[in-house]
Amino acid sequence: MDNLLFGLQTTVIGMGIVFSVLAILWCLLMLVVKLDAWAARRAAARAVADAAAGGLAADPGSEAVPPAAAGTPLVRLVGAPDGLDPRLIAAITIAILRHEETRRLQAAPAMRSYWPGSLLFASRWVAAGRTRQGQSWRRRR
Amino acid sequence: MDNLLFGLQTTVIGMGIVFSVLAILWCLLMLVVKLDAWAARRAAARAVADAAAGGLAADPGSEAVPPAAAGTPLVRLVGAPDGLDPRLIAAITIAILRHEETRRLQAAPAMRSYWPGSLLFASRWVAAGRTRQGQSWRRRR
Amino acid sequence: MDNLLFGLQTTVIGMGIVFSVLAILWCLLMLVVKLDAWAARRAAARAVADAAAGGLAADPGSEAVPPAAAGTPLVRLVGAPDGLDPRLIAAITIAILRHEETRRLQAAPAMRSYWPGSLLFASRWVAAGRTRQGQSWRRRR
Amino acid sequence: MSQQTIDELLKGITGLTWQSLVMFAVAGVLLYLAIAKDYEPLLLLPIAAGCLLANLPHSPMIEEGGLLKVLYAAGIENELFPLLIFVGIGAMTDFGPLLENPKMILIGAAGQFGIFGVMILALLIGFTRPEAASIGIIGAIDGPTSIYVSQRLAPNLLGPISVAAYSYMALVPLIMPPVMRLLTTEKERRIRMAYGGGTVSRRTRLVFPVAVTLLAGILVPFSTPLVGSLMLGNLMRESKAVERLTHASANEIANAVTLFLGLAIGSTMLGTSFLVPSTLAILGLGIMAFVLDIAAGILFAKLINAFSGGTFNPLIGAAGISAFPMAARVVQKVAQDEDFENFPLMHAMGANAAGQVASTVAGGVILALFAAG
Amino acid sequence: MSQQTIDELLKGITGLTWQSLVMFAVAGVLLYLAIAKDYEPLLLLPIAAGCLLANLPHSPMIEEGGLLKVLYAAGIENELFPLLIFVGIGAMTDFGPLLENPKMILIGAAGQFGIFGVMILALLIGFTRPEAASIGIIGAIDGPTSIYVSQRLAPNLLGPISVAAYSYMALVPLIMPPVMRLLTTEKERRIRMAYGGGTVSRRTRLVFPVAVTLLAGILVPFSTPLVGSLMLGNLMRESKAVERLTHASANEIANAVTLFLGLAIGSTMLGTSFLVPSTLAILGLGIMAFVLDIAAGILFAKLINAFSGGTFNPLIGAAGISAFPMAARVVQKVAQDEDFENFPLMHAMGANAAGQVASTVAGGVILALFAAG
Amino acid sequence: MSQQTIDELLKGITGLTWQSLVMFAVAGVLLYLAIAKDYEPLLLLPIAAGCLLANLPHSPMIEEGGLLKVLYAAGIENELFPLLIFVGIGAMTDFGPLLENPKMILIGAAGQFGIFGVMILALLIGFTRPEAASIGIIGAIDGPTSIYVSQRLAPNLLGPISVAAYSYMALVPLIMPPVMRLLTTEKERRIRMAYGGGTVSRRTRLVFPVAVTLLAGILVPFSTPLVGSLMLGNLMRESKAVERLTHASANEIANAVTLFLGLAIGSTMLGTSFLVPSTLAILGLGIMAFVLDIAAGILFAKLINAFSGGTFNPLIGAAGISAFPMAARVVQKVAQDEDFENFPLMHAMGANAAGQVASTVAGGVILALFAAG
Ligand code: NA
Ligand code: NA
Ligand code: NA
Repeated sequence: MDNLLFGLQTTVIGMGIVFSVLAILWCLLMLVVKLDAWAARRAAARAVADAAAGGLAADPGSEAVPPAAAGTPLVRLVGAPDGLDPRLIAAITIAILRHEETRRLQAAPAMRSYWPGSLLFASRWVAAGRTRQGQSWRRRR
Repeated sequence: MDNLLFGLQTTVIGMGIVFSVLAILWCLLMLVVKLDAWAARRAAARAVADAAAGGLAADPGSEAVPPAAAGTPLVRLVGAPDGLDPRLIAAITIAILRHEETRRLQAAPAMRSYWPGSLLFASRWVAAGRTRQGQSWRRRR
Repeated sequence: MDNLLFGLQTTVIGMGIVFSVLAILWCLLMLVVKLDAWAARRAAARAVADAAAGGLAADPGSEAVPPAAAGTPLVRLVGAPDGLDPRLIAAITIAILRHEETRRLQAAPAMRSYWPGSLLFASRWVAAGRTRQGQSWRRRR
Repeated sequence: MSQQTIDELLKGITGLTWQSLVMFAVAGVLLYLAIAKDYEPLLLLPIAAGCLLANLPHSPMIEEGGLLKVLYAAGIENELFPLLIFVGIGAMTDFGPLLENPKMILIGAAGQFGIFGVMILALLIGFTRPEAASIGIIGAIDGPTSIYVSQRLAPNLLGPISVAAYSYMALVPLIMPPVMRLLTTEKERRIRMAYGGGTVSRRTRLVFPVAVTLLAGILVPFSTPLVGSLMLGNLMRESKAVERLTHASANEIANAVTLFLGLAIGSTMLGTSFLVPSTLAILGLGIMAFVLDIAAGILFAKLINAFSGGTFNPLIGAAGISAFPMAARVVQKVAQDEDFENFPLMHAMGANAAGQVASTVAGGVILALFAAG
Repeated sequence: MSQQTIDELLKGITGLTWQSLVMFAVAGVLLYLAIAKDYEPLLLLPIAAGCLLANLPHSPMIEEGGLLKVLYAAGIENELFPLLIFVGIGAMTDFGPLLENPKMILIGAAGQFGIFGVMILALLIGFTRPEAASIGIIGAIDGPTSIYVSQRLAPNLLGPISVAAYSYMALVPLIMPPVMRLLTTEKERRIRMAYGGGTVSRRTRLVFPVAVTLLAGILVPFSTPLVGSLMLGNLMRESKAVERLTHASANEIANAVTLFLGLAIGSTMLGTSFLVPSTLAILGLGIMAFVLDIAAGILFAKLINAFSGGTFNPLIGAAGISAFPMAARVVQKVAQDEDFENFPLMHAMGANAAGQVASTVAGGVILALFAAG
Repeated sequence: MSQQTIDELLKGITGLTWQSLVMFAVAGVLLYLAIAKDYEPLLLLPIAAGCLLANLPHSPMIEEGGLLKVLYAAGIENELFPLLIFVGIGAMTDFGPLLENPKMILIGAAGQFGIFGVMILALLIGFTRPEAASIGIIGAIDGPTSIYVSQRLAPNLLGPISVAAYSYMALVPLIMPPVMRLLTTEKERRIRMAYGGGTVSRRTRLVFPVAVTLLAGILVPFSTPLVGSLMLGNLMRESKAVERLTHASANEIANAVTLFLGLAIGSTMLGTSFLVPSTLAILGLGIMAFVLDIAAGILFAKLINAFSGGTFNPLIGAAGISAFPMAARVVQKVAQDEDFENFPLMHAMGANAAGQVASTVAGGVILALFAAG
């Protein structure tokens, strides 16, 4: 009987705590999601304002560079050359972002994302250096 | 002298035990091999019987689905459509087995052969779900 | 004051030791580099001598097999067939060295560079053996 | 040759007991489930091997300095292994479906009821309080949590509890559907749920593991190791800045630890202590914990459905039990059996991820309640 | 429910102190640096996680038998982790540029001056001798050396010293250029250096690690573990006969150890002991050590330049500080800012590799001087 | 500067002894064999490195808490490392050739005679009984078995015994052929053996590791760790259900353990205890063990040949010595030298696998006989 009482009490308290913790977490997540939406809206608004202020030359009718989602760095075309096809600008933008990503993964270690001495890091620099030196060391046979 | 005696005695006992253990293992292995052969024969016999009983439509002259070796699940064509080319049936059978094997390796985790959350597991289901949702989350740039 | 003195003294001794150790290392490295150059020269000289003694048939004007750098085993054409094009000899030489390297990486384990039972080791031998046996064991389905 | 030497040579045969023979059979059954049936082979095979090696007569592997003893001391006694596995699970888990649907999180709480329900039953049968809590934790339906909690509260029951937890988890696809069909009407199972819009931002994905760790760690300190390990793995995963570590946690470390964990768990299944009535009771209570979890999850989902005007499929509730990610798949399958066009998988995945988090929190709560009592 | 149980349940909230809150913020900053800024994420992220988990109220992870405690005992107390990381670094380092240019080795010696300079400053501020030496070792600009030495001489300062070492190392691309520009003229920075001829023979590559180990081990026995581990890795690499071991050292082992090392280091950053004035002093002295190292390297290079008749670019000296291989890249970048066609990288790599070796020797010297004193 | 500090600084040079110099030379020879000659580099290189690091004057690496000491305590003292290597070997070994030809198993038994023969010789020379047994175990021609047994019976001889075992194993292609040619006639070497039919079923492959473990574990409990580890690896391999674990055992775990094992073994080769007459005796007895093994295997095979009417090639007997899988290749080579069309490899592989199993059983038998005596 004592055990049953203890068990029931424990169950109420235990399930209560579990529900409470997760409920607080729920509120917290809702808050973060709200913040996200707000940040995204603000970033979009600011982008439009900046574009207006900076005199974005790209045809305003084109959707080549739409307001990006939260967290996506916005590409701002400040004083872009007049004659360029917006689609071309879009393609170039994507190519540049792509290249940056690749560079980050391969060469990031200006901040040493990779281990010292890692080939991933050294390849391009060392390749250039070795070429200049005009000599490479030979693999063992 | 004492040491020599001890050494010889130990040698006799030691080599005796080694030989005994391996001899027993030999008998055991022979038994298993015998069992295997018997199981293979029985499976083959039963397959033939089943085929006869179930009215295997495939041309009996064709060897498309020969009695399999022990351990190989036998494909039984119960009530197969009359007009089908036995070679076609064989090809389909192989394709299905192949697919099952692939599915096992990729998706086995109905029984969680892979770790919870593993991409190997989730890919196909999640891909479908994401597609329906029409949204995917973006990689970091 | 006492601390400052201690610190200065420690600095002098410490930097002194660091410099000394690295200076000795420097001398040592210079010595090794010298030895290397000497060994390379000697190997080259001996190669030329051997070639003269052994009657190297390859056209002396051709540079197909130049004196190799230190550590590179020199290919000596002892009694090479007269009519062969030196460039052909060079090509064959490279092919053989290449093959040796491959063999080393794949099959080295005459000296067990690979783990016992490693597929890397067994593949070719076992493949041959299995083929002779005309039977292979089946993967699980 | 002295009598002593002869005794020494024969001690293997004379040391055989009926218990060892039965345990060989148990190991055989586990091997069969693992190899032939593909039921959680990554853990059941090492457990079976550990069980077999420990039950050999006078096995040197469980003596002081023996391999299994060493592994047990290195990773079970100090809970290193279950926590490292949690890091690996975190590194492999995508909490996206939960973050898109935060309300799913309460479903995960409901799916822990079996822990407490079975604890009461175990108390009534006569187990001590720590033992009852350890048996209840089978209802967390999460291997590492079960091992962590029972190692702390009742190490003597670690063997049967782990075996029950992993075996039943492997059987989830067989246990869930009947319970789900019994507690829901066909109409309920046919409810289609809309997908909201929100993509989850990178910021949210990074805040989530940190927030969960802080929250659970402050409110339930005992849950810090479980929640913290899981969320450490997830933080590494979502940071996308330490791919080397994420990969190592989810692969090299997880693989080695899984093998060692299984062997060490198996070595606790010694015939003399395993073949007792309480083991049978634990196996029975374990399956009850599963059923209670599923039922509580579904009933809670029905409640939500009532409040939301019939737009919430109660089957989703069953995914709140943890057993990530299998439970979500079973929900999808059962829903599809009624209506092939229905696709509640992503909602179920959200509830399932919530169940994973809730399980670790519940583990901490159990420890807090029983360390004090 | 007894008062005791209620206290137990609330102890997480009542256990929160201002120190824990501040440490959460510190962990947040480290996470930001690691994830958003990509500053040494492989170590800063685990350190931040360890810091956060250790500072949660009543964290079971730093109690006896807790995960962080276990990791600390398993690899920091006995210096296993830093040495294994050194094996991995050795397995990844190509000493070729140094071997082609042996005279660069003395530059590495000059780049260790900061160790001693800062030690004097720390003594003057009032740190004890072993503490001052440990703070000085931040000037080795080499993570594992700092951890190894400070764990031996002043384990109480291990947390702040490691954090300073790794944070500043991440900031090398920001710290170096101003110092370099201040101490060199534009003309000096424009000096182009010729590349000598010599390929490095396989024999030299094999003799190097063995010779360094013997030499340092005999002359400075205390440096044996640091130098020996680094050179063991390099010997395996250059032998080309044990690819499996080289690969394992540089990958599987290094990854697992990095994660565990970071967590264990982070767990030493307990609010009550970390949030003291000496931590601030250490952070300040640490950056001074960096600046002194760079300055000493450049001045020594200027000396060489004077003797060699203006053919030695003094920027190379800055690469002697260790921080391998980042420092060499920064040298290249600064040189290229003046003259885009200049390419001193390979010379800088040589000096950089020399700095790596010199750092470990200096670590041993510090231990020898302060173990006796 | 006090005299004490000066002594401290010079202790490396003053601590050099002739023994350390000789041990450096020994390490150099081992490195030469490993790197230039490719003789078992995976073990000889780490052993040589461990030897060098341990023999440096006042090496901190073998003091309490030093890296080599820690590795020794972590994996040699408790036999963790050799057993984990056995799991890896099991995961890589295909026992198919033996299962197709079960009668080969007795050849493996014959190939263990050298263990006992050399034990008698060692007893006569004056070694104690446990020492003699440990020296005899070199005749198991299996590294982990030698380490496991000698660590149990005579840890003081671990260094020379391991070095002898691995060095001679590397020399098997040089040691075997002369003995084989001496003991067989050309006619015998030309015998061609037919290949039977039987494919091996999956069931047999799964039953084999379990049966061997049960059998050896019950009949010779002392062999449980050795046989059990080997067969655990093989069971994982043949189950094809736990590829992750099989792969981890055969790669990540095996690589890390091999490195650590080699270093720890090398660290036992301290000049003062290694450079004694008994080491020379052990090296001499070790090669004798190899020769006796080979001879016994061949003579037993000749017996079989006599009974089978000249259809059994006696060379196959030489493969029963273990040294898996090298011995089988040498047999093939010697047979082919006589008759290029002869292909006894698969038979030899069967005998070789049997030798591997028999070696572990013999190791257990030796432990049983000498633990009691
Ligand atoms: Na659960
Ligand atoms: Na430095
Ligand atoms: Na043997």
